[in-house]
Amino acid sequence: MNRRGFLASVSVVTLAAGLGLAGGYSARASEPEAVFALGSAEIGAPHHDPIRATLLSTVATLIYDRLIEQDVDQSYHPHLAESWENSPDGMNWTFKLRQGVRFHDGEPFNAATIAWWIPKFKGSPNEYLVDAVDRVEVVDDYTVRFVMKRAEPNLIYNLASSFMGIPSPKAYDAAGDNFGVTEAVGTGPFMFESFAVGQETVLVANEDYSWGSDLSNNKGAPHVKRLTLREIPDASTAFLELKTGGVGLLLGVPDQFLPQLQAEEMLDFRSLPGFGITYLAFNTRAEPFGDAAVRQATALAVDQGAILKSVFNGIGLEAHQFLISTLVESKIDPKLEIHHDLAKANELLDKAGWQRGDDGIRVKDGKPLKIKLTAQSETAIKRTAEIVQAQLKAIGMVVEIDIFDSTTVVDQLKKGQHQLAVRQYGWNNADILDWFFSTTNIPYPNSSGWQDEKSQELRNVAMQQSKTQDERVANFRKYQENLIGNFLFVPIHEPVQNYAFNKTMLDVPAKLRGTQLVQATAVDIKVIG
Amino acid sequence: MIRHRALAMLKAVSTFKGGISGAFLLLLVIGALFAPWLSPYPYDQQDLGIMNQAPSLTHLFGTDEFGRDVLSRMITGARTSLSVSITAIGISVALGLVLGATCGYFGGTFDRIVMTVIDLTWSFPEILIALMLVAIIGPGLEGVVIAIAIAYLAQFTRLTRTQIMSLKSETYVEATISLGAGHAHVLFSHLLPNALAPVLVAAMLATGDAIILEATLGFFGLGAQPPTPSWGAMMSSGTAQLFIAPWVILLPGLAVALTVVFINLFGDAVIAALDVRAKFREA
Amino acid sequence: MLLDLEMLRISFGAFAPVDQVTLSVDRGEILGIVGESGSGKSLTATAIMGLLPRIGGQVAAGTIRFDGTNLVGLPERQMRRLRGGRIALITQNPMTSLDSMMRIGPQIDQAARLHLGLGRSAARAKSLELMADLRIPDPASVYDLFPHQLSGGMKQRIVIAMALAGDPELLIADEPTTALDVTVQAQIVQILVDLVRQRGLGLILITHDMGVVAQACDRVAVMYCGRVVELAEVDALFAQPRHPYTQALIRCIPRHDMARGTMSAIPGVVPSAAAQPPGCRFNPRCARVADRCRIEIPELRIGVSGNGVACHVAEAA
Amino acid sequence: MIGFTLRRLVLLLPVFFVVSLVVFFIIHLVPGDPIDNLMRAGSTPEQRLQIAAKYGLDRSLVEQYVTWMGRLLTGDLGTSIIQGRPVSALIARNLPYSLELGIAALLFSTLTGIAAGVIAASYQGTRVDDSITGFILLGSTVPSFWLGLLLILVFAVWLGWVPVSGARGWSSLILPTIAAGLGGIALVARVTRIAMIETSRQDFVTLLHAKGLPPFIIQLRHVLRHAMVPVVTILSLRIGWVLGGAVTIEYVFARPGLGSLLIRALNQRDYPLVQGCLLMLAMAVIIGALIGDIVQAAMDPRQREARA
Repeated sequence: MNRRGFLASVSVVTLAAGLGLAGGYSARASEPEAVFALGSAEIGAPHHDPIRATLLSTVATLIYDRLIEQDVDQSYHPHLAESWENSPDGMNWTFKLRQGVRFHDGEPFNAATIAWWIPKFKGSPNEYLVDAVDRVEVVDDYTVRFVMKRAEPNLIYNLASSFMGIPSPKAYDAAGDNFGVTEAVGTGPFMFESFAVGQETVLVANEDYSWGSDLSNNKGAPHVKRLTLREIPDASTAFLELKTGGVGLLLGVPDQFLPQLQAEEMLDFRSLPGFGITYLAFNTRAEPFGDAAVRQATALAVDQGAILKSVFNGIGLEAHQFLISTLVESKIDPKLEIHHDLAKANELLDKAGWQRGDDGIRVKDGKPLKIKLTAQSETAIKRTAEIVQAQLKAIGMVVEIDIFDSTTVVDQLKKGQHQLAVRQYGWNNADILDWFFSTTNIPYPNSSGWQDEKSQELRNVAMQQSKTQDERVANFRKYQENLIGNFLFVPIHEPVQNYAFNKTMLDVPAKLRGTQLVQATAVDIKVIG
Repeated sequence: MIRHRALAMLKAVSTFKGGISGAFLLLLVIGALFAPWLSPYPYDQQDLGIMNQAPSLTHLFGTDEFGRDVLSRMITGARTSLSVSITAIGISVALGLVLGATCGYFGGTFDRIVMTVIDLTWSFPEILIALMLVAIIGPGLEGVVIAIAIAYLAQFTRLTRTQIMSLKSETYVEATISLGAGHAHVLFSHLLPNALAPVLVAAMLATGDAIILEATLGFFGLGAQPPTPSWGAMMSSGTAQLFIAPWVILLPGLAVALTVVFINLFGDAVIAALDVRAKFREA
Repeated sequence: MLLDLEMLRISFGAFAPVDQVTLSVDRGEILGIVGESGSGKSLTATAIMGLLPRIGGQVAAGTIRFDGTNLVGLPERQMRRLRGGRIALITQNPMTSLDSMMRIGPQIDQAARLHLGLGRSAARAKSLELMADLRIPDPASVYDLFPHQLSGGMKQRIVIAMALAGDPELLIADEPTTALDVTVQAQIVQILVDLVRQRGLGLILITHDMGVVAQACDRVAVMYCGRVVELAEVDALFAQPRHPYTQALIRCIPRHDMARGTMSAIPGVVPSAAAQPPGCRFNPRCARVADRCRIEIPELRIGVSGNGVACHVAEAA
Repeated sequence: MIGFTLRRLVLLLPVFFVVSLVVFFIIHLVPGDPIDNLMRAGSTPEQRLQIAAKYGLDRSLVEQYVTWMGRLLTGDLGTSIIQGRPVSALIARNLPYSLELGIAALLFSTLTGIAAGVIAASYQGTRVDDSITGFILLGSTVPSFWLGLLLILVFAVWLGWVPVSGARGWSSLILPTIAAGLGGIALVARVTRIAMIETSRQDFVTLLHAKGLPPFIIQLRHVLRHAMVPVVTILSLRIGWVLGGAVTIEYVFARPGLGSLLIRALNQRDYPLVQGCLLMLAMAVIIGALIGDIVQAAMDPRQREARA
């Protein structure tokens, strides 16, 4: 090949790439349009197929509807299921389905859809969500019954998960592996137009939509007629896009950016209660944390208030127990909650035989009180680690920080190579206690290595012997009270979810509904001008 | 030979460019060495009452997100950034000299295999090699040092090899061998000392690149473990306050840029003084 | 006179490696410049070509008159019109004198197209003709070859063709045969001599080979350490060399009547530009050195014959 | 020429084998495994085993390698564990963005670098040379993520000339191109400048001047052509960088690309995807070097003939 030919082919490639990209972005001027940026946790979703997905973005909640919606107060609301009923023994769930619902491809939504849908989870990574369902019976066109393998009061929670968006059976079976990539068909308020993985998804309004849930004011077609959801990994870049009007709304803003947001006149933000807790995890099998007194002293040395103020700029809540505050299970005996008490922490260590040396570092049996704090390289977590490091210095504990990527952190926890770790979880259900502290989950996710008969007995009751929701609540409270009394973790912070938007471009309802800013609020957002 | 090189250094410093850059680098090294005494505050002293404050008389470079003194952190950061890059390049040069000399001197299959691998890594983006290696070795400065050392190994191996190959063909080497000298003796006493000058100049310039690479790894949250500051780590955590405390990110960035510029200028001055053919960059 | 150099002084910063050079060449005449390397012969040629600034030097004093025009201080634009046109250069090493990445033909064409304003095909025709004149076999196919495909002697003929392409009046050949085999050397020198005779060119032939001088030149300038030490008709020079350096040079020519292994050489080395001895620069090596030679620099005195010598001893004789 | 290319291709086979070994095993040296990233609160240990079995992760590494290699020979790079899509499809989706930015940055740094190198060489040793060299040096000493943020601040936020981020059309390509290409300018300019200066010292250039050719013609038509040989070598060795080196740029400018794909896969220990990306890059690097050799040979008539 000669040089000229080489250069020519290079420029053709460049040109083609440029044109291809430009072509995909021809805007229709007259319609109200909006651009949202996905939150950092949602970035990199490879497709929008809720059944096969391990990572789903907000996009899925816009294309698909769920049977049941969950509100900000964790209450459940009908959507494609108009009503539901659980038999007293918990072994049968009956759902009445909404009528007149159609998929984007014109196919009707009915009982047959559900009978096709539930078995599709077999072998998928989301199988566990409907694991307790033995089979689905079609009672009539708009009534289905789930016959259970075991009682599962938590099924209703699972059905409100974003993985429970219902795709069109016809389109799903026809598209095969391409479903969620080149096409995605649901009954939701937005229809799929295009998707560039790692970059953006373009959606258009479903003008036939008339079955909005009662979480939305607008039950009909969404006000935004064309919605682009972009993926911007760097928070600074996303913020700059918002500032310059390239993006109208950020679905997720790190707390560190809020002061900068507040300084901008045309920007505003909304918050929703958080989805998880930032906490310190102990490894009870690694000294010195085998000793409950050391764990307790560590817990009392952490000043949640100071962390809230500096790391999280005062946004969110201090956490004093393990569950998010909107869960009723979180209301435990206040005396058991963990609060900052430096004096008592020092006293506990004195009693446990850890004597302060001249340099202020405690020593016992000739060994200094020196520990490793494992954390992952995400800003808030890293900063929490840094401030915890400074706070633990006050009780004579020397902390060395080890920052790893998230997978390596998990690997360390699994191998029990950690002593203390800054962790964060996102889960709005009390069964997270089982996940992190059940003996059956040693070594991971129960990386605390906690093995205790009493604790496990309370866990079994809560997980397997709760027939009703009320029973379940009471059982989980007792379970957490046992765990917190053993000082297996130090709750630190309950983040809120922040959504920032440009108020010269978008009108966002003052009060958000749902557990996250997803479909329920998206259909109510209006474009200004 | 040694005297010649010391003379060259003197000559380099005596030029304008060489003088200015030499003085800056000397100051920097002194600052890094005596960081604990020169810092106005302990680098890890948090004061949540004065977070993100703009530069002032009490805090010349302002404070960061924990109310720590940015100047103190930058001085200590210089220590981290310099020691990481110098150590890494030192290891890289040492390995590269041995590998390159062996390949260049003996040639053959061994040479071909090593050079294939070396060429491959040379064309691979350093940042990807470094990220991969840090993932394997683990975070912390050791990981970063080893990653940078390996990322730059190819350059020094290649350079040494080329030097040795061209020196080998010179007549005095044949003469030495004909006098009955062993390979090791020829290689280490005659060839390597002569090949050293360009490699050392290249090493100096690579130290600049290594500082940037360290900063970039710091941007991905790898490297210095908190509260130890490095310029890269400071820039990385500074991105979150880009608008309310821009000095936290701007000043370390400037420090990196200036240092690398001066290293390059000094390197150029040394090249000119040593009269090493500046060609080595192509090798 | 076609070219007249008077009291030429070339300087590089503080150094003046060439000084007080006076010589001339006429149409149809071959002037040889001889001397060891470092004597300033090539610098003098570079100065005539106006290429000194390229290597960081300049003419500090004196004049270079070409056909009546003083080239010193001539604007670069006008100098460029002469260069390759009326004055052409043939360089030392044919191996490196051609652009290895360009075909032979176009390299010859360049000067004709630039200075004679010929079109592509006219220039080609002229080049082919020149190549034939220079006894290059099969010019048409050589025209399309690359330099590496030719032998050294052939390449030197191409270099000569390149020089002739602009129809020059003055040709400067800087050691044109040094890099070539002995047999080829004689051929090339003969080609040059024939050119001068046939076309009436002026030729400055720079060489360190007295044999070449004897074969080709009409007049000779002997240079040592940047100065002309003797200027003479070629016959006079060989018959009666006056400067001790010239005498030594002539003694060094190998002759077949000499016994093997008795080739003589001038004792000592050429002093570097930075370490010139006071007085006559040849004095440390001179067999007939006098006290005056160590103090006073002798000047070149040219007599009515056009011959001259710069030597206290020779003048006194 | 064709023979030369073929010989080089045959030589690639053992290299390919070594590369495949390195690429396959290196990711297994990284602690952690992909399955943990698939597990969410509620999934059971049995599911863990199922997933491991599904991707063959329960077998020995050697067995896994053999399977992988077998599939590879049929052109199958496997399926991403985390993303559940064919690796080749994921690479194909990200490649255009990498190529777009990589080629733009390469053109930018090459053209600017050559121009700067030529000018600097032509004014060698003067103030022009010093300021060009200095300016380029300054540009190459700034970490690219930092430069990227700065460029966004100035040109997108304050001046509003170009979009902040994204990969939509040519206007969003400008800043990333500059941020990614600036470092390369210094390299290209340096090599060009030195090669130009070295070439200018050769006899044939003196002779060109002696022909009375205007200096800029000599520089551009003759000297530059010779100086391009080392520049082409340098560029051909940067192919890997073109495809995967812009990770930080991709991150800051929210662009998809091979680098980002690889890093994300690495963080999630998505073995097949990491292996696929690395293999892709390695092959691109090898082929890049090969193309460089061929182009270089094509440029130099001596080599062209010797290798014909």
